[in-house]
Amino acid sequence: MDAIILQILNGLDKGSAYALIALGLTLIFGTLGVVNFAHGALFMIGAFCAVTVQRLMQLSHTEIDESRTDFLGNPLQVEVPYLESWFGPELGQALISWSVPLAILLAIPVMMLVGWIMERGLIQHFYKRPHADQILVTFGLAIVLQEIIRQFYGANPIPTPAPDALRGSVDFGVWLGFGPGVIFYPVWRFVYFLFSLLIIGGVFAFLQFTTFGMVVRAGMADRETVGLLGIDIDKRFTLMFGIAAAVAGLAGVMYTPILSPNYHMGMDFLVLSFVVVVVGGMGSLPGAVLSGFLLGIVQSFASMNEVKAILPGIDQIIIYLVAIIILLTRPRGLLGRRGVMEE
Amino acid sequence: MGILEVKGVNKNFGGLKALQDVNLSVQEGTVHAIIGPNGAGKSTLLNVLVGKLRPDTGSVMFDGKSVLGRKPHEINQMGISRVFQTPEIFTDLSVLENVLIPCFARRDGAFRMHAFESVAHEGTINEEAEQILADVNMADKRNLHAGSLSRGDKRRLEMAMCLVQQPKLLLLDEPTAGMARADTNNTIDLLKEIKETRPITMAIIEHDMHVVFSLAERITVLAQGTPLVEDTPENIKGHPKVREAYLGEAQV
Amino acid sequence: MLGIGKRDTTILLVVAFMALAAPIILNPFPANSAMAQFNAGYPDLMQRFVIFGIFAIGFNILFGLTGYLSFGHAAFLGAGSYAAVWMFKLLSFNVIPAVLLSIVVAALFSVLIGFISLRRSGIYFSILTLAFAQMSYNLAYSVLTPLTNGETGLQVYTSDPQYLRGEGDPIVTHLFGLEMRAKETLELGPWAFDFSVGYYFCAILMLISFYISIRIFRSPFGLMLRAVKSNNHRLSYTGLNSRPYALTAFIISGAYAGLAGGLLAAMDPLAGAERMQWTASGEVVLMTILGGAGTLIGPVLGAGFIKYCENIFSKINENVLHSWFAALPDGLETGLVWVASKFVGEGWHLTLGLMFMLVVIFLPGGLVEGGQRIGRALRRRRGQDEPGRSAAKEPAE
Amino acid sequence: MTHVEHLKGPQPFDKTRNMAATAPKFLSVWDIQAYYGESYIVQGVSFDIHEGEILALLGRNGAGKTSTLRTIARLGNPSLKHGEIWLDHEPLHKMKSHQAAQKGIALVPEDRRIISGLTVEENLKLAQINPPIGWSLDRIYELFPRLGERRRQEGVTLSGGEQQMLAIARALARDIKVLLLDEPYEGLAPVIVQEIAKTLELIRDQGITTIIVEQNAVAALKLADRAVILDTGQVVFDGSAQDVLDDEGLRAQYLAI
Amino acid sequence: AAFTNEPTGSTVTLGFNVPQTGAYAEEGLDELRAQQLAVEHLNGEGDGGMLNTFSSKVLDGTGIMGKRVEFVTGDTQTKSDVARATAQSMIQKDGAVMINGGSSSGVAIAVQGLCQEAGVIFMAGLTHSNDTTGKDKKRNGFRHFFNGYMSGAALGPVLEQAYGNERRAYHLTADYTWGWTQEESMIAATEALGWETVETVLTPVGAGDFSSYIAPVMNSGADVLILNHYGGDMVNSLTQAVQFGLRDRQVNGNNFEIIVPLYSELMAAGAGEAIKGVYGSMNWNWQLQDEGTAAFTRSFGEKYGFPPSGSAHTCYVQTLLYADAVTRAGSFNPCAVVEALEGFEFDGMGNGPTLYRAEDHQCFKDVLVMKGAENPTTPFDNLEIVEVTPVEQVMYEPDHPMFAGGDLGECNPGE
Ligand SMILES: Nc1ncnc2c1ncn2[C@@H]1O[C@H](COP(=O)(O)OP(=O)(O)OP(=O)(O)O)[C@@H](O)[C@H]1O
Ligand SMILES: Nc1ncnc2c1ncn2[C@@H]1O[C@H](COP(=O)(O)OP(=O)(O)OP(=O)(O)O)[C@@H](O)[C@H]1O
Ligand SMILES: [Mg+2]
Ligand SMILES: [Mg+2]
Repeated sequence: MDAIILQILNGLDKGSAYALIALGLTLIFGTLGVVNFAHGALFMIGAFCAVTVQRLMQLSHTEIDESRTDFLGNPLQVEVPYLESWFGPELGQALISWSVPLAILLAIPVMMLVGWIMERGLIQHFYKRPHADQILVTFGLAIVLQEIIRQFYGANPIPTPAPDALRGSVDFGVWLGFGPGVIFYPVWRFVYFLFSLLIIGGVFAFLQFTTFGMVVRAGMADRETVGLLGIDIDKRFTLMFGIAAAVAGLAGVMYTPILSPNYHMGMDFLVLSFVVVVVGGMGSLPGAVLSGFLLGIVQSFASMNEVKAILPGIDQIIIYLVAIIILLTRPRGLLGRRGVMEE
Repeated sequence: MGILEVKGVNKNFGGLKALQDVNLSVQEGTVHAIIGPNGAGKSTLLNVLVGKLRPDTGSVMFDGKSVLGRKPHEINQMGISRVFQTPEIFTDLSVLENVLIPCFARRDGAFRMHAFESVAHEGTINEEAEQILADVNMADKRNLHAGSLSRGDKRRLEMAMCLVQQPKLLLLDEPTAGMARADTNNTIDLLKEIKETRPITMAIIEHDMHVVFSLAERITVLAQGTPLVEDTPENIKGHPKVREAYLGEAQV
Repeated sequence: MLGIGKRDTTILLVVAFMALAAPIILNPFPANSAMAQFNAGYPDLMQRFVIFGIFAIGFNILFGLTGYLSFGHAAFLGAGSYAAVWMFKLLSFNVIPAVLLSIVVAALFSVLIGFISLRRSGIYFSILTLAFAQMSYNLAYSVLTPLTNGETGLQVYTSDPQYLRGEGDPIVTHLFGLEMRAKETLELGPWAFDFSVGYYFCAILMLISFYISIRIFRSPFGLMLRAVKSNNHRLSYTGLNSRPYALTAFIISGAYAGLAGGLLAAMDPLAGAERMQWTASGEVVLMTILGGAGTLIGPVLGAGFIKYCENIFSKINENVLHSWFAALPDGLETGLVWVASKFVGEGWHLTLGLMFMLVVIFLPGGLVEGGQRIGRALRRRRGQDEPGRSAAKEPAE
Repeated sequence: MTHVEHLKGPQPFDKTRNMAATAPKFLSVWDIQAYYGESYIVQGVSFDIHEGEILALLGRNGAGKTSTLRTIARLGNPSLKHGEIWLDHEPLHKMKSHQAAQKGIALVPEDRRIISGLTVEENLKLAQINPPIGWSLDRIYELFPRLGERRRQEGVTLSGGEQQMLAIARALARDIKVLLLDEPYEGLAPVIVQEIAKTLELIRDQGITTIIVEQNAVAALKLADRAVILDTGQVVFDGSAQDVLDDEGLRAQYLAI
Repeated sequence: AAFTNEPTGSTVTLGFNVPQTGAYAEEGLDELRAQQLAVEHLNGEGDGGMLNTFSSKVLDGTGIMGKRVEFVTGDTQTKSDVARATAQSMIQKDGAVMINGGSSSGVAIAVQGLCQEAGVIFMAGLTHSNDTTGKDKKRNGFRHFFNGYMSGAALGPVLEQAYGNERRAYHLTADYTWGWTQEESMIAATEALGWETVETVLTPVGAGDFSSYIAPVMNSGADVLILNHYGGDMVNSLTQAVQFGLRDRQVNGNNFEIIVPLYSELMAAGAGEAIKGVYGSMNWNWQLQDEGTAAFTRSFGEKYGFPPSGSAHTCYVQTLLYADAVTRAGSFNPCAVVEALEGFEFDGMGNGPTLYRAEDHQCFKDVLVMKGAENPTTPFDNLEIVEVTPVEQVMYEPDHPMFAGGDLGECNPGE
């Protein structure tokens, strides 16, 4: 029982990561109809916003410590973060440890800007081009973004821990009436789960309670006619793109304590996020979210030893297997709309 | 017994009764017009005939065989061709290629590899295609991209694609809508000529009464999903119910 | 000639000439000059050009003609490779059975995947194929290790049975005794040209594949495939069953991929799992689009372009750059090397990414369109421009 | 004026070139030239309309009628490479389609262009997102009760004629100055054609200027004040509608009726 | 020519085949730096590095046998296919006589096979799988790096001392060849101590989030988690295991512990704080006290500003060793080089006296057991050496079952 609850928890937070990435992708891919292979790169850039904030907060001056030597035998140069010298080592460190959540503040404007530049500078010329061209150009862009990040941050993963206060894990089982020490769960993963619910809710509310969503859907179906009705669809597409980029970026920022960011993390998530979106059904936000959670949970269960004992290696293919089964039984994924990217 | 026998067909869309107990019999070799107000269910009926929709109840027999449950391509291979209300053509191909495809479909059936023959070397098929383009006055446009045609031309092309198949039953859903008057007249002549030279049956939906009354031998009036009357053109013209529901003050 | 039109014959002859003369054309720089870095005329790379050319030609039959975008074609490439290596392990190093079996295995595999995936269209089809290929990859990488030798890759060991191996047979891949790796080097002054058996074997198969693809493009079958792409709906109301057409195209392109995979193994008898990974499937998609999907020669160009970047640009390190700019003043040299090093060597991906973007932005029809534009510009120079109102846009060749 | 001259900058609108009519002209189209890619389709079309007039734009298939309307509505394809379009002192030729629409242009396109994925009502609501807003939904449903009945149905599943009504209704949902109708009668039952003709008169009475493209030339001419006939992208006749109705030679030559 | 790519001019070309893109790019670039440094030293530039401490004295800074050393580089992308292609291009196009580098076993084995067929010498870079000098060994290939068995053998005593004999271990293992051999070696080593193996679970490569594999560890009764992961997988699984609070727990009255059998500096940097107090093994580390290490660390550090990594050391040493073997043999002929290297014993290259064993071409030398430092002062000393395990302790017979099945075959000089 406890093992099952643990796997559900794992599934939920894996799922929330998938759902969040798929949500951003579905805004661009399912709604604007652009096959955006650079979406993973947006996720990655978000993660590096967190790294950047961390680096900024760790900006240091060097002090020479004559008593110790470095690897070449020279006097050791100790880097002291300004924050530490201003607020004292204790408080300084504590502040620095909050860099990941603080990075949200940086990530929103940065990602909106990146989204804006990307859409205005590039994607807008590709709405009417074949999907194949979109793939080529966005894939090229993804490579370029990835290489730029690599130039600045190198190829090695960079540790970006959660704030001290949110680090460790809690004895979650006690709340559920299990004995102590049975179900431990990291605090940060709860935070991530709640955060993604918040974002998903926000995006839904925005698209549901305003006409924005309808206009964008209409614009995708027929840009020309929407223009004839006096609507500047370009602006809305740009905004939509910005939101999608921000969602992707925030997903990236908050994921960094779980997965140390590296420059190719976007590519690693790319295929998976497309699978999630398509299984959810093209053009459906609830579909993307549902499929994210579904695949997350299914994957968690497939990784259980009991399951793997019966079907070795099942955890490696489960996502694809489930995707195939769903797509064969439901022609348009879970909640897909007719006619979106079916040609 | 007509070549096409529609019996007791019903079709609902959600709560909407698009077709209610439709019976229709089209005699071989005749031109049968189906007219009726917008939304009467005319196109829906044709959709049932070509296998695009499956009726909820009823039977549709063509040439003594049921068409229900067959795939659209099988129905076409039985000898039914259809011109759609909004032109359905191969927009990425050239005009000539658009008519070549139905030629091949007629000769080779629903599927054949033919991966090593050359289209250019198919003498008779090319001739046929050229001929039909000449018939619909589009020979000079044979190399254009079908997608860049004007709307009237697209309709003419689609007509050509259906005619070249020499179907037993030709279904025409507003074939001359959007066609210039001159071309409408040409089309009427063309259809008449085809009918004289070949054993073909036609079912035609039109709102242009000039076309209907020039061609039709029988007319069925459909209203709100049910046939209102079926009669000869002369009788329909004067039918008070038809005038009220459909023709209005139109000069026919 | 050969049952194809005049224009196609010309294209075929040009490709044949380029392929046969490749060892010379691709080695334009003297062997010891600074520019020799850009020479691509060594057997391994030339083999890759034509092999990936075959892969892309086949892919184009599916994607370029029917518009079905498969994201899983690497699975067939991998299956072909594994089949070929198994033939080497079990029978002998003769390439003929290996290549034949690789085609058959890949074709059978594609019947299975195609039959299921083609029940859906558009993006749903793409993801189905992707899912199958990724499953194949993951299984090949780990669980199926007895069959694939996992991460290390399937190779031939001296302990393998090789039941058909004759006494004097070479212990490398060969065609009835003619070693694939054998080569003749022609030295002309400072130039050196390698003519390798393996390359010509692949090149001839590529030309045959290319010829077949021309025939398919110009055949009624090819016309139907283009119709599938244009308006599937209309096709079925015209009495044609699009499913078997698409499936046949899928199988043909799967067989091409299998041939390519078999040849890869025949040139270098090792089959690694990553040949099946999505990146490999993506690569052939990129090759085809980059060159010009739906055109005859585009995919070959695209394949050559990407393989060239991968093999040549990645090898230009700072040392090489320094030697190029050595003549310049020191500060300038360092600066130039610094800038250039971002684009070559470890930075070659950046160049690749930029190239993708530039090509697709400025040449919407791919590299082929680039060629056409140059051709048109030249013709315009000669003052043969056609007059205004001619909407005649030639359907893609 | 040559192409090169045009590139020097926008030419001042020629105020001296005027029709004999008394009312000030409202919509002026001056020497517009538009291309689909490389093909030159609208080859220097000029005409003026006065406020509240109905103009019939006629011609054979492929004459360029649709292309002309699309150019006026400022759709990107065909692209306007030369010429000017003025609406009530506003330079439409410098605008994009949504700006032109906000200035009061409405186009009812030939293939109706009902937006898929949206219901009938959503299609109408879409038209009322940006000002100026015209008729209320209730008033529209009053005019087209059929649409009211089908308001929750997906727009594209409507029958051909119903779609046509929706397309016209969508234009009326906006407060427009100029209505461009591309083959509004196509696919409509005779009774409805009569209905719509009445509606158009109603629209005219409200002071809305209309350009109507129609294959049913007689019907269009009966409604119209003026007629312009196009052939291969050029104006071959510009005069009163009655003249065309009266002049058989003209009709035979350009309209084959 | 008598053998493949016989150098006829005044230069000789070496091929440095390392990952420059993908997950192991940093590792590859560090290898490249070391290789470049080795070439400098061979050509008599710089301070000579380990040439001064190397027990064999035939190298004199005039290149190799009087030929100036040049090199070409390639990007393996850590894919066997690509690595073979780049190696091919070095051999066919650039005339390389020796290929060196790489940072995964799959690639090493693939390229080793190629070099055997082509008739050039392969000096494997970072490859830790038993198979490289086990069932996939080749006469033309040599490995300086240690292997999974040696990791286990070296870690054993240290673990016994630190954690006792009554532990219960849970293995998470990367699901491919290296992972399996690593797991096998660790099980053998720990069970020899009396530890019990509770469970072994295979994890997909590149899984990213290991939470669903880590969670079941908590209630399995295990009190040690052994992560047979490498690279990004290790960084993630270790970080996440710590996040799950495993190390704060008490099981069976013991503190829960995590072990990472194979460490590298870059992985340690990637895992950050999570490595504190975690044991693992290493081939070499710049903190070693011998002369050779000091000399190499100095010349590397002065040139690049940071100390070299273990894989950099391997590639550096191998380049020198190759040059030395050629010089001693008096020929570039691969067969002569093989002969000179087989059974070669030397000192002064770090890790003390070293043997290149003739039977399997595996290098034998001291192995380091490392631990994540509690209070690192610089980014470079986040690992500390807890023990230098003497070579005798990690020695095994050439026909040890974990290495059985292979055959060196004949040396191949090529054409
Ligand atoms: N897929 C569908 N879902 C819901 N309702 C539909 C669907 N298809 C058609 N209808 C409705 O069924 C009725 C009949 O439509 P149909 O297209 O057959 O009319 P029609 O007689 O062809 O009219 P017109 O002359 O205007 O083309 C219409 O009211 C239409 O709205
Ligand atoms: N998208 C396009 N690309 C290229 N040429 C086009 C395109 N659309 C139309 N044309 C060409 O422009 C010309 C004018 O077309 P247009 O649609 O304006 O004619 P029209 O007068 O509206 O004809 P119809 O009465 O048939 O609708 C035609 O020759 C047509 O082939
Ligand atoms: Mg209809
Ligand atoms: Mg038109």
